[in-house]
This record gives sequence, C-alpha cells and structure tokens, in this order.
Amino acid sequence: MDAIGTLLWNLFYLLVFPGLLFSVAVGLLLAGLDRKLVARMQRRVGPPLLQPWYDFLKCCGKETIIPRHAKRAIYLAAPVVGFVALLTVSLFLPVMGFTAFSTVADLVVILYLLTLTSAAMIVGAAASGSPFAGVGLSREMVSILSYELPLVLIILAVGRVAGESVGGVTFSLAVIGEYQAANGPLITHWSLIPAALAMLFVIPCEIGMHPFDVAEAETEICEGTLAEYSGPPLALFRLTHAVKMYTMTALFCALFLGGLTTGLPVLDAVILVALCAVLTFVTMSLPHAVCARFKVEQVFKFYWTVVAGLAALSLILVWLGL
Amino acid sequence: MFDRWMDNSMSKSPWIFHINAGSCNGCDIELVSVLTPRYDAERLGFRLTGTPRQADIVVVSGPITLQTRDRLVRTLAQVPEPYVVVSLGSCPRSGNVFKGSYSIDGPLEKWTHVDVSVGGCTPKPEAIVAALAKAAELLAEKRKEMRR
Amino acid sequence: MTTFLNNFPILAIMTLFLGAFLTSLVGRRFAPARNVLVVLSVTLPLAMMLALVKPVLIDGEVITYWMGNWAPEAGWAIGISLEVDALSLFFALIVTVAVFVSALYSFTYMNHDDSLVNYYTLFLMLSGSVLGLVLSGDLFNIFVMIEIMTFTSVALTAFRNQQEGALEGAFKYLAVGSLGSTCVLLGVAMIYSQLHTLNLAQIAALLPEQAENPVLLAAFAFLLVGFGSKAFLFPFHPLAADAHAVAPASISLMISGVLTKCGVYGIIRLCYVLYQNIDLPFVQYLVTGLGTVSMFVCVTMAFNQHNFKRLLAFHSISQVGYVLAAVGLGTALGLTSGLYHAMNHTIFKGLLFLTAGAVQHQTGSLDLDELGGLGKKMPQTCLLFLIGAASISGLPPFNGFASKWMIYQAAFEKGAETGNFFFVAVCLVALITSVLTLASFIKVAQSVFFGQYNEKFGQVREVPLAMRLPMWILAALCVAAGLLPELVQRYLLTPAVNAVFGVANYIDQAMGAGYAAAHGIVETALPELAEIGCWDPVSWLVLLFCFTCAIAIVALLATPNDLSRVPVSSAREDGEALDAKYEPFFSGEESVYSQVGGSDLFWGFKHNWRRYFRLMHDWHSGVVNDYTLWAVVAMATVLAACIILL
Amino acid sequence: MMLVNYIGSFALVVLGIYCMVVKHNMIKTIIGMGLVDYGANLLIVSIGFNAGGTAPIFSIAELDPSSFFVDPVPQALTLTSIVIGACTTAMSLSLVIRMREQYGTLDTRKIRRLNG
Repeated sequence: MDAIGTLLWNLFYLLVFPGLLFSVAVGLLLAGLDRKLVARMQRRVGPPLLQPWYDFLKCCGKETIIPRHAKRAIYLAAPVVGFVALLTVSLFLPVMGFTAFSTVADLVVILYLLTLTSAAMIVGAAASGSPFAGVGLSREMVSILSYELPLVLIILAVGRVAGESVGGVTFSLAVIGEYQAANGPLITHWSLIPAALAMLFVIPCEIGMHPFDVAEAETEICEGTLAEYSGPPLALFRLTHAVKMYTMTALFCALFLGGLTTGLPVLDAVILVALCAVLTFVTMSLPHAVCARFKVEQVFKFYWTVVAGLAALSLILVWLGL
Repeated sequence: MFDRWMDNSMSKSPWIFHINAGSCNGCDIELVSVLTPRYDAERLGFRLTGTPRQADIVVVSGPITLQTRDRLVRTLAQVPEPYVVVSLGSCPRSGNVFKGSYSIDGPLEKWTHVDVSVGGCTPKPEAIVAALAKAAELLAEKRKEMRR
Repeated sequence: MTTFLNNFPILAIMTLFLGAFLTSLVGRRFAPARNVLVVLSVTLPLAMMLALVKPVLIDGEVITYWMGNWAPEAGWAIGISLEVDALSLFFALIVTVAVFVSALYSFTYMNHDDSLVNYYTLFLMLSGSVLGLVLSGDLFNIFVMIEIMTFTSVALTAFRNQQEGALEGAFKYLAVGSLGSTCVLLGVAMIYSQLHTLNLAQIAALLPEQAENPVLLAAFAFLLVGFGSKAFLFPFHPLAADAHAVAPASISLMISGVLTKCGVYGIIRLCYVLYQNIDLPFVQYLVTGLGTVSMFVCVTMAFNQHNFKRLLAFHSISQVGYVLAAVGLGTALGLTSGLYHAMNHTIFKGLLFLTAGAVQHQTGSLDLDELGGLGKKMPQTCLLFLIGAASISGLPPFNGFASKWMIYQAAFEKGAETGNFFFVAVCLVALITSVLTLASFIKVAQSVFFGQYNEKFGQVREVPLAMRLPMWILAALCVAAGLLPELVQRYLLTPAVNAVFGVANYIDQAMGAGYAAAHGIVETALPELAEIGCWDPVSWLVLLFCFTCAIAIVALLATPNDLSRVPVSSAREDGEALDAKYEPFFSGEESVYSQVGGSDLFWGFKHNWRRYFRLMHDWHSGVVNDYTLWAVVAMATVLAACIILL
Repeated sequence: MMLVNYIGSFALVVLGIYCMVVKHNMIKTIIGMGLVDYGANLLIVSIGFNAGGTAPIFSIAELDPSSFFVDPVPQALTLTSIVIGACTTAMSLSLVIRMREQYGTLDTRKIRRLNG
C-alpha cells in the first residue's frame, strides 16, 4: 500500500509542489516582477505582473514554422529537453529545509543539469540552421564558459565549509542545509561573503539577463539563438528562461540563506518566494535598468577576473581554515 | 480548451516587428519613441522583436521603393499566422511627396492586406499607440476567425 | 586449478597472431576468405576473455600460465609467464571489444582503399601485441609487445600514403616513439641488473627491500617516461595529433582507444604493483600533475583546430589526462574513477572517431570550415555523434557524467583529507576542462552536422548499415555504462581495484604461496568502497520520463490550429510565387549559403586568450627535432626529480 | 673494466640524442635513433658480465655447481633488442624514401605540414 502512497507523493512532488506548477508559477511571477521593477525604475508604468503568462499563452497560440535547413527532430526536441532538465533541477532544490529528492551529490547534478539546459538551447539553435543562430550559440557558449569557473569555485568553497562534519567535503544540499540549521546561514560565515557576492554576479549571466544577454541580443543578431523559433517551441524556451530565474535564486537561498525553517512547508514556500523576489530585484532588475549590454569578450574578461577572483579569494580563505 | 485563453492573450502581448521600406526615418524615430518612458507602449504589452518569426504586428514605414519591394514581401511571408500589418505614416499609403517617382512601387495595399494605417507625415506618438492598440484587438479577432 | 581455462590467455594471443599470418598467406587471392579469417580471429579472443570473466572477476582467482611449463624453481622465476588478474582482464576486455568493433567497421570503411591484405595483417598484429601486453606477466615481454605495437601502428598510420601528411605523421610517431621505447628498454635493463629477474611478481616481491637503490629509482623514472610516451602524455601529445589526423578512422579508434590504455595500464602496474610507492606524496604529485597538465594543454590546443580528427585526437589525450590525474591520487576512489573513465573513454572516443570516419567516407573532407549541414543528409550519424559528444562532455544520462563526477569527488576528497591545495586545483582544472570539452564539441556539431549544407560535396547519403552497426553498439554501451554505474562498479571496477591493492595475492599466485610474506609484503587490507551511488539513475530516469509525458500532454493541448496558409502570391512581373515562408530569415535577403562554423566560433574566448594560443601554436611547430627535444627534456626532468626527491 | 662499458653506452645514448635533436637531415635523425639503440644494447650486454665466467654453452653432463658462467639472460635480451633496432631503422628508411618523393626534400624544417 505504501508503495502506491510514495508513488502518489512522488507524483505530487513532481507535478505540483517543488516541481512543475510551483516552479512555473513562481518563475513567471518573478519574470513579471522583474519587467515591472525595471519599468518603475525608468519612471514608466510597465506591463501588468502577469505579462510573461500572456506572452507564454500567445506564443503557444501562434503557428510553428520549421525552416528548410532545420533538422526537424532536434529542432522540436531541444526546448522540451531543456525545460525538463531545468524542472529536474528545481526538484533537488530544498524549499527551506524540505527537499523532494536528494542524493549524495546534489550540487554536481544541479551544475550539470544547468549545463544541459544551456546545451539544449545551443543544440536547438544549431538545429535551426540560421547564421544568426550560429553566432548566437557561439556567444551563448562563451557566456557558459565565463560563468562556469566562478560557479565551480563557489560550490567548492561552500562544500568545504559545510563538509567539516561529514569528513572534508560535501556536495549534498541536505548536509549543507543541516549545517546551516546548526550554526546559522552561511552568509554569516565571514570568509564566504566574497563567494556570496560572486554568486550574485553569476545569477544574471547564467539566466542571460539584460546586461549579459549577449546570446539573445535582439538588436545585434536578431534574437540570436531563438532567431528561427516561433509558436510552442519558442514559448517553451521563454518559459525555461523564466523558470531559470526561480531556480538560480532558489539555489542562492539554498547555498547561503538556508536553515530558516518554520515548520509549515507553505510558510517556508512563501518566505522563499519573497527572498527570491528580493534577489531578483538586486541581481537582475537593478543591473538591467542601470547598465547597457556587454560585448562578448567583456563578459568573459569580467567573469574570469573580477568574479572568479572573488570566489577564489573565499575558497582560499576557507582553505586556510579561517 | 486553452483556445479561449490564447485568443484574448493575443491582444495582451502583441510583439512588434518594424520594416523600413525606404522611409526617411521620421516615422521610425516616432515608432521607437513610443516605447520610451513618456509614451510607454510596454504597459499594453508591446515589445520590439528582432525577427519576423516572433512578430505579431508588422509595422511598415516608407514608400515601397524598388529595392525594398522583394525584401518586404519575403519578410512578410516569414511571419507566422495570425499577424496584422500596420502602415505607419502616409508614405506607405500614397507615396506622399514621392508619389509618381520612378523608384517607388505603389502603395502597400499592392503587396499585402493592410489592417490598420496611421496617417500623417510623422504621425504623433499618441496616434501610433492608439493604432497599435487597435491592431492588438484585431489580432484576437483574426485568430478567432481563423479557428472557425 | 589447471582446467582448460588456464590456457585461454595464450590461446587468445595466438589466434590473433596466427590470424595475421594466415591472412597474409590466404588474403592475396580470394577476399571473402580473408574477411572470414579476420572475423574469426577477432571474435575468438573476445569470446575467450568473456569466458574468463567468471573465474577472474567474480571468483577473484589469478590465472598464471608459464610458457613452456618453466615453473619457478627455488624461488627464482626462469620462464616467461602470462599472469591474468582482475586488472589485466579489465583492460583485456576493453581491448578485445575495441578490436572487435574496429574490425567490423573497417570491412566497409576501407573498401575505397587497395592492398587490404597488408591492412588486415598489420591490424591483427597490432591487436595481438596489445592483448599480449595487457596479459603478460614478464617485464621484457611487455617491452617486446610495446615495440610490435609501435611498429604496426606506425605502418597503419602511413597506410594511406598518398594522403597529405600521412608519411610525415608516421615518421614523427616512429622517431619519438622509438625514443620512448628505448626508455622502457633502459628501465628494464636497470631493473634486471639489480634484481636479476624479469617476472613482474618476483620484482614486486624483491623491490621494496632495495627501495633506496638509485639505479632502481632511475629505472622507475625511465619506465614512467616510456609508458607515458606510449600513452601520449604531455610532451608526447603532438605525435598522437599528427598520427590521428592521417590514420584511417578504425586505426584512430585503436590508437586512441587501446594504445593509450596500454600506457595507462603500464603506469598503474609500475606505480601500484611493482614499486608500490604510490603512497609517496612525490609520486602522487608527479603522476597527477602530468595528467592535469596534459588534460588542460590538450583541451586548449583542441579548441582552435580545423581538422575534425585532429581535434578528436587532442581530446582523447586530455581524457587520458583525466584518467591519469585520477589514478595518481592513490586512493581507492581515485583508482576506481580512473579505471571507470578509461573504459568510458574507449567507448565514447571510439564512437566519435567512427562518426568522423563516416563523414570522411561520405564527403571525403574533414575540414571544419568547409563541412556543414550533414545532419539532414546523414541523420543517424548525426544522432550517434550527439550521443558521443554528450557523453564525452559529461552530460547526465551518459557515461561520461558518472565517471567524471567520481573523479571530481575523489580529487576534492583527497584535497580535503591531506589539506593541501594541489588536489583542489586538480579538481578545478578538471571541471574547467570538462566545460571546454563541451564547447569544442558544440563547435564540431555546429560546423559539421548543423547549419547549411555546402553544395561542393554533391549528393551525400547515409553510410551503409555495416558501418552504422558498430557505431550503434558503441552508442548502446555509452548509454548502458552511464545508466548503471553501480553494476559496472560492483562487477568490473571493485575486483580490479582489489587486485591492484592486493599485491601479495598477485605475488603468491605466481611464485607460490608464502613468497610474498617471506619478502615482507604484508597483506594490505583491501580498501572498502562504499557503493557511491552518485545518483541512482533508475529513479532519476523515471523522473525525467514523467516530466516528458507532462510536457507532451501540455503540448498536445496547446497545439494551435494547423493553419495551412496559401503562399503569398505577389503580383510580380515574372509571376514567380514568392513563398519564402520556410527560408531562414536573412533580414529580407535571398537566403544565400553562409555557414557559421569552424574557426569563427567562440571569438570572445579566443580573443581573451590570444597570447596563450599564439604561444601554443608556435610550440607545436611540427618539426621532428622540436618534438624530440620536448621528449628529452621530459626524460631529463623526470629522471632528475626521481633521483633527487624520491 | 666494466666502467668503460657503462661510460661507452651512456656516451652512445647521449650522442644519439644530440644527433636526433640538432641535425635537420632526416637520415641523420635515423642515425641518431640507431645510436641510441646501440647504447641501450651495450648497456644490456655489459650487465650480464661476471668476471672470470666462461661462455654459458654446456651440455647437461658438464653442468656441476663449480662451473661459473656469464649470465645468459641479458644476451638473449640484447639479441631481441638488436633485431628491433634493425626493424626500426628499416621502417624509418622506407618512410624517408617515400617522403623524399613526396616532399622533395630531406630537411625536417621544411616537412612540417601537420602543425599548430
């Protein structure tokens, strides 16, 4: 009997709570919030909060044109693979202490699933066969290269700090959550503050938000990777873009602001969404409204010098046992 | 089941794609000024896109010169259904001061169906926003009528 | 335990060499007889090795076969022995599977070429020598097998001698390869001069007593450099790049999949079994450092290559660098992840080389700047390439992910235990190299399979089934090894690791019971290895499956009206109905051929690293003397390091 | 007396390596490879030397504990190694002949189409 029960619970986790509905809803909410905040910062009214939901529905309603050079199967499969990989990530992320699925090494699985999401978008762009998409995918790959180094340094640093009890190192979010529950969120651990700062920089580049959206630069390379997409595949790609906002901010909360459980999962979820909203404002709306789009090699140079330096600094500090 | 939602979401998030068919850039500047904070077309959900594949409203400005005629028709063919064409300014409608010149090829109606057109040699931004809003409603009806 | 199983090792090697001899006799006149002979002499060893799996891997026995029945007398090993323990059988399985797939592939791949008799004779001798090397228990026997291996692979590299650069690649490989073999010879001579025996087991027993003897330290250095040159490590990697770019694809599979593994096997035997000095921190730094440097240098070199197979060659050396970095850690988890990655590397690198061969077989060119859009013409090859590329860059459902994850875990755990930053740097470089690998394979995917098709190549069809079958076998192995890491670990890896750490058992089996104890080789406790389920893939797959159904349902509901639209008929004079709906968007222009691919990708990354890339370009000058100089400098530094610091 | 052998073999190896690295003519590179090989062979032979030992050729009858032989095993190794050296030289010469036809020169600095 309990086998069916766990199966039902798993399906519930899968389709409703940390899975499909929850992350899609929160993702769209955050995307709408971001556009609204940017508008308010430019002293204009800005689109309604549910604008990304309308965009998604409108794209679903449009016709799908598959270009002549496109490789049909991969062209249609890429958005689905990307979206599914991202939703699997949101399952591993703890919602303030409650995790649907957790294994020995969540962080490495999350790192690779995020890479798989970007790789799916790249393969989709390659399959569409347009030269704009070719330039777009090469820029997308450079931005992956640029934010991967700091992200890895941050994971190693946090793994080392939270791993004291487990014998050296841990890549599992559950252990990190317990460590934070025991002795306060990691952001209070002063040698990890540079890592937290570096993570704040990594979030917009990972999602491809305005200052770092070299891959989907509308003006220069006509929507870059999504140049040939229309209809439901395009809708799925934009949904992935929105859900990534939730995933990355939730990852930041899991790594640095964990351990504030209040018993009730519903209340935890609300706190998490509030934290994600604040983080969205800090990491995505502010840079979006303030500075212009980076050039490709500027993005790479910025991430491999400034942000990687911050993360490396905190790794060394942690390594010296401070 | 979702079709009803999709129809009215059509009018809530129309994306604009601008084709410059040889215009003197007066209308183009006015169109872009519509997206600035003063007139803020984004509050109605408008957004400028880079490719015709993601366009719902195609805004054409300028008298259709010989050079841009084929490119105009080719780009219009690449826009996915349902879409709406808006002619901006009086050049696409009548050729304005360039009427009768050897190098332009007739009003826009000759090449595509025009749903909404805005008169004036550089129409005012308020007029452009009103035209775009009307085009957005047209978009919803177009999809409903296309589904029947 | 002298059942018939005992003779299987020598029978397997003999079938291959006999097959080579008979092919050269029979093959000249009737081709079908030759093909049958080749198939026979390739499948028999595979069957024998699989038969050996039960006793050796599961029951943990060690099969010893003394040539000519010269059993050791009074504690001295006189005859030449074949000793098959779990480690040798693990590598023998890799070798025989790769040989089987390569032979199957070469039947149709080589039909454009002539004088195939020579090809198959050399091929069978190469596989015989490689199998002999992995199974032999005698040091000089290993040297002879290395020589045969080098000769046959040099001859096979230059097989298509009209091809641009084939002879040059072969000559460089031979020149610096013979230098490497001489290092092995010097090492063997020095060991014999001190211990007066050539049997691996007896050397392993006698060596620890004279650990401080400088001649033996020099022998360790020479052997390490010799085996390193056979695995194409850091200073020797341009040889492999030149050899791969010109060799036929089935031979590239052998060189990158099998020859490098023999080098790695030699280094594992050397550090773990013969000298048992892998615990010394210096040896760990040396081997892991060598692996890390070759890992990073080769990936950056592969980044701006123009030739498809040369790019794959650099990647295979960087993956071997991964294996060595893991093996050099000295911990049980490190060795397990190293062996697991070695197995995975042979599978996905073989798959990638076979797809490169398929592209070359159909279009005749391998230049990344010319090719493009083959995905539509060769759909299956494109899918196979994507499977290979996804597994080499370590994307989750495939085998690269499981083994690479273990390597990061091992490296970082080693760093955390010993507390020095070197191993964390190794883990960091490994992660960055993995992303660079993903980048360069996306570049290859975009330049060869996606984008627009270059009409220059005319009509290109899918490769015949006989070539696709081996590729599908390897792809299936890729997915299987990726989804079942526990099964692979329990049945293949843990016995091999126990065999490596259980040196005393290895010695007793060969030299008779109690011999190891007499020489102070204490029975070390076998390292317990927790079932490291990095993630239990089965339940994870269920997850992915549920999601895909959910998405499919939503997609079905949301599919809009399939509006079939009448093409826009424009009233142009020439009346050509202009339906450009399905043309790619060229901002209105006619869609001309403009393929974005090859060297103009990743401009941002190359611009920031331009000084490093220019330096690397000058170092790989292509002149034999420079490569020899690199090899000699490497020999000198490793020798000096070993003598002074060990 | 043994020292001369070791110094000789070491000198041969160093000379061979010098020749392979410095000389730009391919024939000289092959000669260098041969020299390195002969150095190694000399080393192996001189390992098995026991002062005062006779040649290890005997019939079973003469075999008694008092007879004192030179170590036969390195001599066997040297035979194999000489054969291998010969094969290496033969193969590299055949490659050089074909390269002379294809590239028209023997200068290694000109034969560098595979680089970078």
